[in-house]
Parts: sequence; structure tokens; C-alpha cells
Amino acid sequence: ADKVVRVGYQKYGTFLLLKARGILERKLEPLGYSVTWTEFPGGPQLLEALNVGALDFGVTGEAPPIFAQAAGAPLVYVANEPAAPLSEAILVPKDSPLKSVADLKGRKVALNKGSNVHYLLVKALEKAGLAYGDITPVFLPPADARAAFQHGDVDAWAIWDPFQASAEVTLEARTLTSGEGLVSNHQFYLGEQAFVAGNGPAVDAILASIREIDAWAKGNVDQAAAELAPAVGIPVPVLKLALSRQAWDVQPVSAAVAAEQQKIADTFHDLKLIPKPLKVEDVVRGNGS
Amino acid sequence: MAPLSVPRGVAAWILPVTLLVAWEIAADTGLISARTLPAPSAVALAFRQALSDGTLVQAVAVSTGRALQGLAIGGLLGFGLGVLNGLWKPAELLLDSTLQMLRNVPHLAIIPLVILWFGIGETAKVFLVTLGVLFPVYLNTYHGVRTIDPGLLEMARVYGLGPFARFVRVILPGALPSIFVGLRYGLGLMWLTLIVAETISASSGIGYMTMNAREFMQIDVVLMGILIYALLGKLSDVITRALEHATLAWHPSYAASQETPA
Amino acid sequence: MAPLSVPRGVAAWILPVTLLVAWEIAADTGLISARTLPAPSAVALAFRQALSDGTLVQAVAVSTGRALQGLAIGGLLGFGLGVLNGLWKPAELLLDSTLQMLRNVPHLAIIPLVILWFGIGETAKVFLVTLGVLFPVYLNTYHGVRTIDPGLLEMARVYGLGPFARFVRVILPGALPSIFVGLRYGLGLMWLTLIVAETISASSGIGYMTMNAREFMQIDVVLMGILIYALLGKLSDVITRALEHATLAWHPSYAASQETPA
Amino acid sequence: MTLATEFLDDPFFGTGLLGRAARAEEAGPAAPAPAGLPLELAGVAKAFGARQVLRGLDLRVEAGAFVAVVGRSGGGKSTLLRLLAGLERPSAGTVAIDGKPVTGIPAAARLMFQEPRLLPWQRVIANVGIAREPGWRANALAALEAVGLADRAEDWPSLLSGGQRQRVALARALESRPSILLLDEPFGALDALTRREMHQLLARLWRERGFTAVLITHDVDEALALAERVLVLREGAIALDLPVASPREAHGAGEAALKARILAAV
Amino acid sequence: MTLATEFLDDPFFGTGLLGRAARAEEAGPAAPAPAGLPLELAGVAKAFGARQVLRGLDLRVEAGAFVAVVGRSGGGKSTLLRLLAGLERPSAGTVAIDGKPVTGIPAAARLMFQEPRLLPWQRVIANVGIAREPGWRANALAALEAVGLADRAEDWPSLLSGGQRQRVALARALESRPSILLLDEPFGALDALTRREMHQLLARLWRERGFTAVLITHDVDEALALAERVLVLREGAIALDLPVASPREAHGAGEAALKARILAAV
Ligand SMILES: Nc1ncnc2c1ncn2[C@@H]1O[C@H](COP(=O)(O)OP(=O)(O)OP(=O)(O)O)[C@@H](O)[C@H]1O
Ligand SMILES: Nc1ncnc2c1ncn2[C@@H]1O[C@H](COP(=O)(O)OP(=O)(O)OP(=O)(O)O)[C@@H](O)[C@H]1O
Ligand SMILES: [Mg+2]
Ligand SMILES: [Mg+2]
Repeated sequence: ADKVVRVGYQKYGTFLLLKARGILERKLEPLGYSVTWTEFPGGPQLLEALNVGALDFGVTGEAPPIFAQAAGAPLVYVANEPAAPLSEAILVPKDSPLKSVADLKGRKVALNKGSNVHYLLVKALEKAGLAYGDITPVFLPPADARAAFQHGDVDAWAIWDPFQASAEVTLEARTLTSGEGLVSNHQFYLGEQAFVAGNGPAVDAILASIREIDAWAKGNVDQAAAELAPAVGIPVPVLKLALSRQAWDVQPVSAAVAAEQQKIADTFHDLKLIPKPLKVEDVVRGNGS
Repeated sequence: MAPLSVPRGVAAWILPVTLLVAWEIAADTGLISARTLPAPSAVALAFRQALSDGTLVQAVAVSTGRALQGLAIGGLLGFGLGVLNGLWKPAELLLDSTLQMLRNVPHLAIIPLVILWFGIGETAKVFLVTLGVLFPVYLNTYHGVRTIDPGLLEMARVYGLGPFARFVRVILPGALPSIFVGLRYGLGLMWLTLIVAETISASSGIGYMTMNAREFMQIDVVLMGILIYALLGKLSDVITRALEHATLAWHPSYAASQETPA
Repeated sequence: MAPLSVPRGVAAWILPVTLLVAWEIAADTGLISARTLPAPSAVALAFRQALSDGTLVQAVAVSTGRALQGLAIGGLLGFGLGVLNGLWKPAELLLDSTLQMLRNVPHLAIIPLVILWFGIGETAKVFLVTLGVLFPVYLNTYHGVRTIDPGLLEMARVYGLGPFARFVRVILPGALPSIFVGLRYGLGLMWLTLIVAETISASSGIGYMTMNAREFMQIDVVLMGILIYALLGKLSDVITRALEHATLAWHPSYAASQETPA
Repeated sequence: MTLATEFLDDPFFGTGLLGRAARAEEAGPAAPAPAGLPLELAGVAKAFGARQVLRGLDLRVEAGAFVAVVGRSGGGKSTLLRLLAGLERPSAGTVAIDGKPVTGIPAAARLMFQEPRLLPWQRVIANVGIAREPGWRANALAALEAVGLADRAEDWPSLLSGGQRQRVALARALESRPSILLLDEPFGALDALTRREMHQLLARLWRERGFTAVLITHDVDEALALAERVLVLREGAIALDLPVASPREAHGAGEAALKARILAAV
Repeated sequence: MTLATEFLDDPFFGTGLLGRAARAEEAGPAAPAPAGLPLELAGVAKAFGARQVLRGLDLRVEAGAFVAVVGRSGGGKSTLLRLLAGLERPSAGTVAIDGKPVTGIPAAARLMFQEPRLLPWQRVIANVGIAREPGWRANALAALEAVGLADRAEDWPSLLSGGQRQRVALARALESRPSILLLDEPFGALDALTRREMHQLLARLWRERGFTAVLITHDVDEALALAERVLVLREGAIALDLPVASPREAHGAGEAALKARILAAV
């Protein structure tokens, strides 16, 4: 194997299972590729590496690729997992007086700026008839947000799995609303433009590997949880809850998914999170790239 | 090598300006792609933009406020502990080793604890800056106090100077050059810690601005942040130099450095 | 205050152990909830677990490798630059100000650039540690060299010592106490920078271990990481003290500190 | 010589009762003219590690006496003064000032060290008035004038010549007006003429103020010219204890004999 | 006195040709016995800021001469030596060694400073052999023995007494075997007997090695005892230039007259 695929992964997700099983290596070997795996603490960092050409392929949530595209990163949407709206939510402490999203008016909500829950919060407020300006956003990365949440510094916390599940189980946090009916919450598989354009068979082999692992995971949530738990450092029951809410069926990015993604981009533009509007469909695999 | 007969103020800028020009040329000729590293002119544009819409001034003002509070508290604590441990053996035995251990704990790692203790408000940020400034000031003050000429201390005691007079007239001036090194370092760390501190629920400040831009891959803004940090470093340097000049006039090496420009 | 007649090695641990015991008691009596801050015994458990499954040893080994490489490069560079700028005015004019500016640039902010330059491999991490170690060593070496008794340098020149002999016999030993302060600080920063460096695509090392645990809210592992950092700080302290003891035997204050335990 | 005659008109170093009264007025009633205090060393030994420097030294110096100590280089003279100033603890025996054993730094004694020990970060005048007693500036300037360095009052010490530094240290010791003045080779870096002026200055102040003086010198002539009593320190003990009659007489024939005796004892 | 006689048997300070040959062998053929070099100052002036220290000094010293310089404290004696050692640049005029103007530090000259300037981080013996020439350890030990400090070779300098430090500095200056030896009050901290021994040592070495010597001293007797020529420096110029016939004779009647002339000139 004289060609290399550089894959970026995060601790929590299908790629960790894939890596453990060696499926990808087996599928790419005949095509003359070897695989190097690189772990990243989050989607933005993963795409940062992809942007400067240090990575060929990776997986993130829905928000990071929008910022990467806005920054001109040479990325392509290759595929996505189905919607998993239950995998993100707005939580409140168990004894909180807040009963509905509308009660958030004038309250402090912790969230990771520019993440999928940022979009969720906007949508949830919209639905409850509140303006974004009616709440005070407190931007914190998950670990810090949890500390603030526990400490009572914030009234609510918009968060995704597995942090969401962990807060539900260990802090007995109450769900104000999940993403259901508000957002779709996809996972995206993203490739570097030149790599995707020049290595079609390899990309297809990667997708085939993901399909294989998805199929396995769907039927073996318990075992998947047991396998991931030591690496992630999250108790098995928590992980099981998180994984059970996840959708497992990788598919090419459809026009509908692209359109949803476009809505997120437009919302972020309205929030001035990105400086200029962008067209998601320009960087979807198969759409001329 | 040809003697440099340019004034200090100019010589100091030769290297940074050369680097900047080289970078611009490399960017303009396409040697580095603008996507991965925007040209200085692009950064200048971001600069002008941030200046004109007031975000930059506000960011610097907010960060400066936090930085100065942390500097005041951390600097005084570090100085006090340095003097205490430098002069009083039991304190040194009891505290120094613990301080050396605490010093080694990364700010990034203790952020959850800091939030638990201080919440997500300004206190937490100022606390982190305090920690950042404390240790270099402590270490250098301690070293400065320890290495004071014991002959001069003996003299002061024999000439009837009480502890306070000894401190003001012998220990402090003797340790000052070293304390300034600590201050110099502390002034730098003050800004560096702030970038960590401003990941705690900040919505303003240059650390926040830079990290936010990094998250969203606005490389031109990140570079602008880096330049601002560099300029703040230059500013700290100018301030410390002025302080040294004012207080170390008696010191052969400090006095000389000001008088002989080449 | 009663004289402390305990040996240095014991006295140094009084404070940390007291804190630990107080924390355990507070945790056991429910004064602090175990969820927000696990008891030391819980941390000890995490420690034993990590030790027995080998992850801890491996993490420390990997990090130590990176740290030592960065220390070697950064320490030598900082030392060299400090000596150069301390001795040779034109170099100081040209470089010092730029170094003071670079020093002020946060590691967190330049990670995108570092990835751009060095990729996501080991080089990038070692580069960051190098940067972290370079500046304290530079500043303190520079200060040490600048403040050497000019009378001794004159003597050395009059007695026919060439530049190398002057360096080895006058400048280096004269600057050594100050260089050790820089080294002490550098040894600390070495680990601190590593935690930042190990957020770049690492999957091993104590920085990674701690930050990962932080991300997934394993507070006991985070605390274990903090304790390990503290112990590494203690180790650095012990090493520097031993070095000081070995090389500064002539120095009244360093020699004394070793001989009079109270 | 011009300097020595100027002292007469000097408000600080004015002669006799007049000058002393003027000074007492200046400093207020809280600072009476200091009088000498007696010193006593009984069986004093001092060792640094294995090196026995002083062995069983017995010495009584009466209040207001002027004692000179001579001895070989490395003979323990400075160590003796450091014991009196409380900077060293004896390995055996006791050191007492005014009948009270010395613990800590006795407030009554001032030591002029063998090296100048000037604070490099204080101007010359501030070094002289190091204790900052009320009116120190005028007193320090007067003391500097007495040692011939009034025009260097505002210089940094590092710009002075070796002899000038020594004179600043001397001015500092004199300005502090102690009951016991310990001088460790105070004139070693001075030329013959300046040295003679300083002799006169010291002799005059001793007569006026009545402090107890212990002077270490390597110049036997100097010892004979200034002291009432000359001690020879040899092998850690007092080898000769010689009273000198009317010490301030000019070089006579008797002096040569004394000098020979002292040199033989050294 | 015991010390002075020991030099005769000493391999390093051995007398006459024998000693010199032994030394030359030791150091190899690359180090010939140094001979003195002439010095010349023409119209030399030196000012520090507004303070004019030397004004138009003219002086020729022949190769191998022994010149003593006396003058008031702060009169510019040390400055003169520093000019010769290349540590200061004249404000006007030229300083030349062996006909060549001094730029930088002349390799031929060694200056024994007014302060000991010992490296605190080197043992006494390493301080003496600071230049680390081949065979330095034996030479340094011999030099230390000559100044009576062989038993302190392995001590740190900070543990020495004032006079001992000065003798270490003297040993260092002698061990370096220069063509021009500049001595700035080398015996100021020594007692009369040690001083006399050091006089004999210096006189002997000068005779044996033939270096040019410039000695600053505040002791006129010392100047007369050692030098062939005594210069008085006053107000920045040479006020008296007095040749001394057969300088190493004992104190005679003529000497008193010379001394009186010198003191009058100072
Ligand atoms: N670097 C300097 N800057 C300013 N003035 C100086 C400097 N060096 C010496 N002087 C002044 O020059 C004069 C001559 O100094 P120098 O050391 O040559 O005197 P000296 O004859 O050796 O005196 P002494 O016998 O006291 O050692 C003094 O008044 C001194 O204060
Ligand atoms: N702190 C010390 N540690 C070890 N030895 C010391 C210490 N201080 C002095 N000595 C030794 O004690 C002896 C006496 O020293 P001291 O300074 O009293 O001599 P001195 O009579 O003043 O000599 P000099 O005339 O040369 O000044 C010397 O041999 C010296 O080396
Ligand atoms: Mg002495
Ligand atoms: Mg002089």
C-alpha cells in the first residue's frame, strides 16, 4: 500500500468502533491504501486539520462544516447519518421551576457557541414565540457548561449526546425540549476536495465500511456501549441511552439534507456567526465536485 | 559585522517588519495560499474593520481590565510570598515546595474546578490571571531576595536598620532587577492566561475574540489577535524597560544599555 | 512561632498533606458533594486503576518524551539567545524586542499556524513545548548574563581569557543562579504547554488524558491528572534543587539553604 | 591639611563643649551625647569548621578607651570585631557589652567593615545617612565634608575611587555616633596625607564624644599614634597587651622601642 | 620571614638561571621567559563627564623599569593603570606599549586591581591559575606558597580574610608572568610583616624576570624600598619624577630626604 488515507475521528462515534475492528483497513488494502487514524477533541479541530491539508476524511456534527466552508476550507460533504433529533436537548436541573421553553425568557442558557445546539436553541425559541434576544446565552464548551450547570450559574443547558445522557443519568437533569420537531441533527462524513475527487473508489470503500459498522451497531447497541465505555470514560448505562437515540444508516447527502443544512447556514448568518451567506450544495459530493 | 548605528527604537522593528514584508510578498506571489495564511494586507483589513466597528477597542478594553486586576492581585501575592520565603526559612520550608507543585498545574485542566469555586463570572477569569502572574513574580522575587549580597544585609543590621528599613533600603532595591524579570514574564503570562480564562463564558475580550475566530476558522481574525498579543507584548516590554530605566539608574548594566545605543 | 525542627523533606509535605486530609474529611462528611469534587480516596482509586491497566504509565512516558525533546531544543535555544543578547549589543537590539513580542503570543492561538507549518504529528507538539520552554530560559539567562559583575569580566579580559574561557569560567557560572530560575520555570511550562499541545490530534499523553477526561466529565481522572502535574512539578523542583546544590556550592545563600534545615 | 583645620568651624565637628552643645540641641533631648561602654571577652574561642581562629581570648576594654589591635593577615582580627558586633557567635566563652552578654546585634556598636559595603543603589550621602535619623541629611553632609567628599554627595558609589569609597564608609561609621566604634582597617586604601587627616579627625571625635574605640590596623605607627593601648593578636590569643602613654605625642625615641616590641610580638 | 627564605628552594620562584630554565622546560618552548616592554603616554587626558581626572600626562617607562606612583586618594592613579591595561580609552593623547598604540586589551600587561576581584565560584587555586596555561596547577600552587596560602588552595575565596584575598590576587598576577605588571595598591590590606615578605617576593621576581613594573602605593616607604623611580601624580599630571638610586638599600639618611620631597609634592 503506497497510498494513505488520513482519517480523523472523535472519541464518541462510529469511527472508534470502525477503528477497533479494522474493517476500513481490510477494505482499503486491496485498493492500495493504508490508513492513519488521528483523534481530535472536537469537530472544529478536526476540520482545522482538514483545512490545512493534514487530513483527508473525517466525521463531525452539522455545525462545524458550515464554519469551515465559510472559511474557504476545501471540504466536501460525502455522506450523512439519518436525523437524530433526540440526541440533543435543552436541559434544566431537576428541581428547576422552568416548565417549558417559553419560561426561558430572561434566563441564562449555557451552550457551545456555533454548535448544533445553537441552532436548536434558535429553533426552540422561535417555536415558543420568543426572540433570541429574550434569553441570555452563556457560551461554554461542554465540560465547563456542565460545571456551570451543576453550580447553578445557568438556568438551562443546550447540549448533545453523550453529555446529554450523562446529565440526565447522573444529574437527573430534566429535558425541557429535545430536538424532536425542531431540528434533524445529522452526523456528516466529510472529505478533502482533492482527495474525494481523485480517490472515488477509496471514498466508496470508506462508505461501505461505515455501512457495515452501522449495521452492526444498530443491532448490538449493548455491545457497542460496552466497547466504547472504557475509551470514552462514560458508564455503560449512560452510553447505552445515548447510543439508543442515535440513527445508524449512512447515506449520500440528499437534496433535502443539503437544504436543511442550508437553513442552518442561513440562521448562523443571521446570527452573524458567519460573515457572508454560503451555498451548501456547492460542496456536496456529486454536485459537480 | 558592520556596526549598527541605528537608534534602539528603529533597530527593534527591523526583524518584525522584515518578516511582515516577506510574508506579504509570499502571499501576493501565491507562495502561500491565502486560505491557509491570509496576507498581512488581509489581516490589516480585518484590523481596520474591527477598529471601525468598535469591537476591537471594546475587546482590548475588557481584556485589559481583567488583566490588570489579575496582575495587581497575582503580582502582589507573588511578590509577598517571594519576599516571605526568601527571608524567612520556616515559611520557605513550608510553602515553597507546595507553590512549586501548584505552579505546575495547567490552567486548562482546572477550569471545571474554577467554575465550581468561582462561577462563570469575572471572578473566575481574574482568578486564572492571578494564578498566571503569581508564579513568575514569586520565583524571581524569591531568587532576587535570596541572592542579595549578605555583606550588605550585615551592614544594614549593624547600622541599626530595623526590618522595615532593611526591606526598603537593602532587600527591595537589591532584588529589583530580578523582580523586574518576573514582572516582565508576568506581564506576558497575564495575556496568555486570559486566552484560557476567556473561554469561560466570555462574550468579549481579545482572548475570546481570537479563540472564537479560531473555532470558526476566521484565520485573518486569528492572525489579527496574534498581532495584537504581540503588540501588547511590545507594550509590556516598553513599560518594563521604562521602569528599569527609572529605578535601576545605579546599575552599571542597566544604565549602560540606555546610554550606548550601539 | 515555634521553631520547625523537622527535616526539609518532611516540612515540604506538611501543607499538601494537610490540604489532602482536609479535602478527604470534607468529602466524607458530605461537606462537598462527591459529584462535584470526588474525595481523594476516589482519586486514589482512579490512580490505582490507571496504574494497573498501564494507561497511566504509558501516558506519562509519551508525554515525558515530548516534554524532554521540547525542553532540550527550547532550553538550548533560550540559553543561546540569552547569552547572545546578553553579551552582544547588536543582537540584543535586533532580537530582544521581537522575542518579547513572540513571547506574548498565546499557544492556543497559534495552533492553526502550527498545524499549517508542522502538520498534526509529533513535530507540532514538540514545537509548542519548545516555545514554552524557550522564553523563561531566555529571559532569565539574559538577565543573568547582563547582571554579571563587570569587574570580574574586566579581570578575565585583563588576564588574557579568550571569549570561550570567559564564557565558561566567568559568564556561565555567574549567570547560573539566574539560569536555574529560568530552568525551573521552563520545567514547569514544559508540562503546561504539553496540555495545549496534546489537544492537537493526540491520543496519548497526560495532557490528552486529562483534557479527555475533562471533556467527558470524569472529574476523578481530571483530579488525578492535576495531581500528576503537581507531582511532576515537585519532581522538577527536586531536580533543580539538586542541580543548584551541585553547582552553586560556592554561593552563600544556596549553600546555606542546604545546610541549615531550620 | 586644609581639611583638618576646617573642622573647627564645622557645626557638626565643632570643638569642645560648644560643638557638643550645638549638636545636642540639634538632635533634641532624646539623643544625649553618646558615652563609651565597656567591653568584655571571657575565654572566647571561635572555630570555622576545623579551623580554630580564636582560642580562649580574655579581654577587658574600659568605657571610652581607644584600643588598637595588630596581628598577621588571617590572624582573626576581623573575626574578633565581628564577635563584638554580634555578627558571629563565639564557639566558647562569652562576649559582653556593658556587662550584658551580646545576643543579636548590639545597638550600641557600629562596625566599619574591612570592605566599604556601600549600597550601590543609594547616592553617597544616602549611604552615609543610612540609618535616616532625624536631621540625617545635614549630619551626613557634615561627615562627608569631614572626610573631604562633600562634593561627591550626590554621586553613585560605583563612580568613586577605592580610597573615596573607604572614606564614605568612614563617614558612615562616624555619622552613626555609636557608643562603641569598631574600625576594621579603616585607612588601608588612603594615601599618607589623607590618612593623617583622617587620624586627626578620628582622634578629635574620640576626644569629643568619648566612645569606646577598637581599631584594627596593620600599621604599627598608626596604632601608636591613635590608641592608648595596643594589642597584638597571635595564634588566636593576645600575645602582647601594651599601654601607650599619651598616645597623641609626635614620634619620639620611645616610640621606636615600642614599635620594635610590637613587631617582635607579631 | 620564614616564608621569604623558602622561595630559594621553590621550583617556581627558584633563583637565577636554574629556576628560569626549570620553568621554561615545564611550560615548553612556546613560552620564553618574558622580558619587560617599554610604555609611553603622550599628552594623555582622561575625563569622566565633566570631571577631568588626567590632563596632558607625558610619561616614558623603559623596558624592565620599576616605577612607583603615589598621589592623593581620587587623584587618578587607578585610572592611569586602567589606561595602560586598555580598560579605559584616553579622552586625548595616546598610550603605547612597546611603541604600538594600545587598542583593546594588551596581551603583555597584567593588572592587579585595587579590589581582589576573585571569582567566587572557583577555588583559590583555580583563581590563581585563571588563564589555565599548561602546568597551571603546579605554578598556581607555587605562587600560593610564595604568598603563604598554599594550605588554602582548595577553599572558596569567600572564606578568606581581607588580606588573604589580596594575597591570592597577588599570586594570580605573579603567576600570569606578564611583560608588564601593573599593581594597584597590592599590599594595602597586609600587616607590616606579611607586607615585607611580599616586598621581597616582588623584588626578587622583578630581578629574575625583568618585567616592567608600575606600582601604585600610598606608602612612600614602600615606593622607595621597591622602585627605581617614583612619580607623584597631582591634579592629573606628574608633579614629581624622582629617580631612586639603588632602591633596595636599607633605610638611610638620604631616604628621609627623598621621602620629605615626595610628601611635599603630594
Ligand atoms: N567611571 C567613572 N565615572 C566617573 N568618575 C570616575 C570613574 N572612575 C573614576 N572616577 C573618578 O575619577 C577620579 C580618579 O579615580 P581613581 O580611581 O583613578 O583614583 P585613585 O587615584 O586610584 O584613588 P584611590 O587612591 O582612592 O584609589 C575619582 O575622583 C573618581 O571618582
Ligand atoms: N566564614 C568563615 N568560614 C571559614 N573560615 C573563615 C571564615 N571567616 C574567616 N575565616 C578564616 O578565619 C581566619 C581569620 O579571619 P579574619 O578575617 O578574622 O582574619 P584577619 O585577622 O582579619 O585577617 P586580615 O588582616 O587578612 O583581614 C582566616 O584564616 C579566614 O580564612
Ligand atoms: Mg580582616
Ligand atoms: Mg585607586
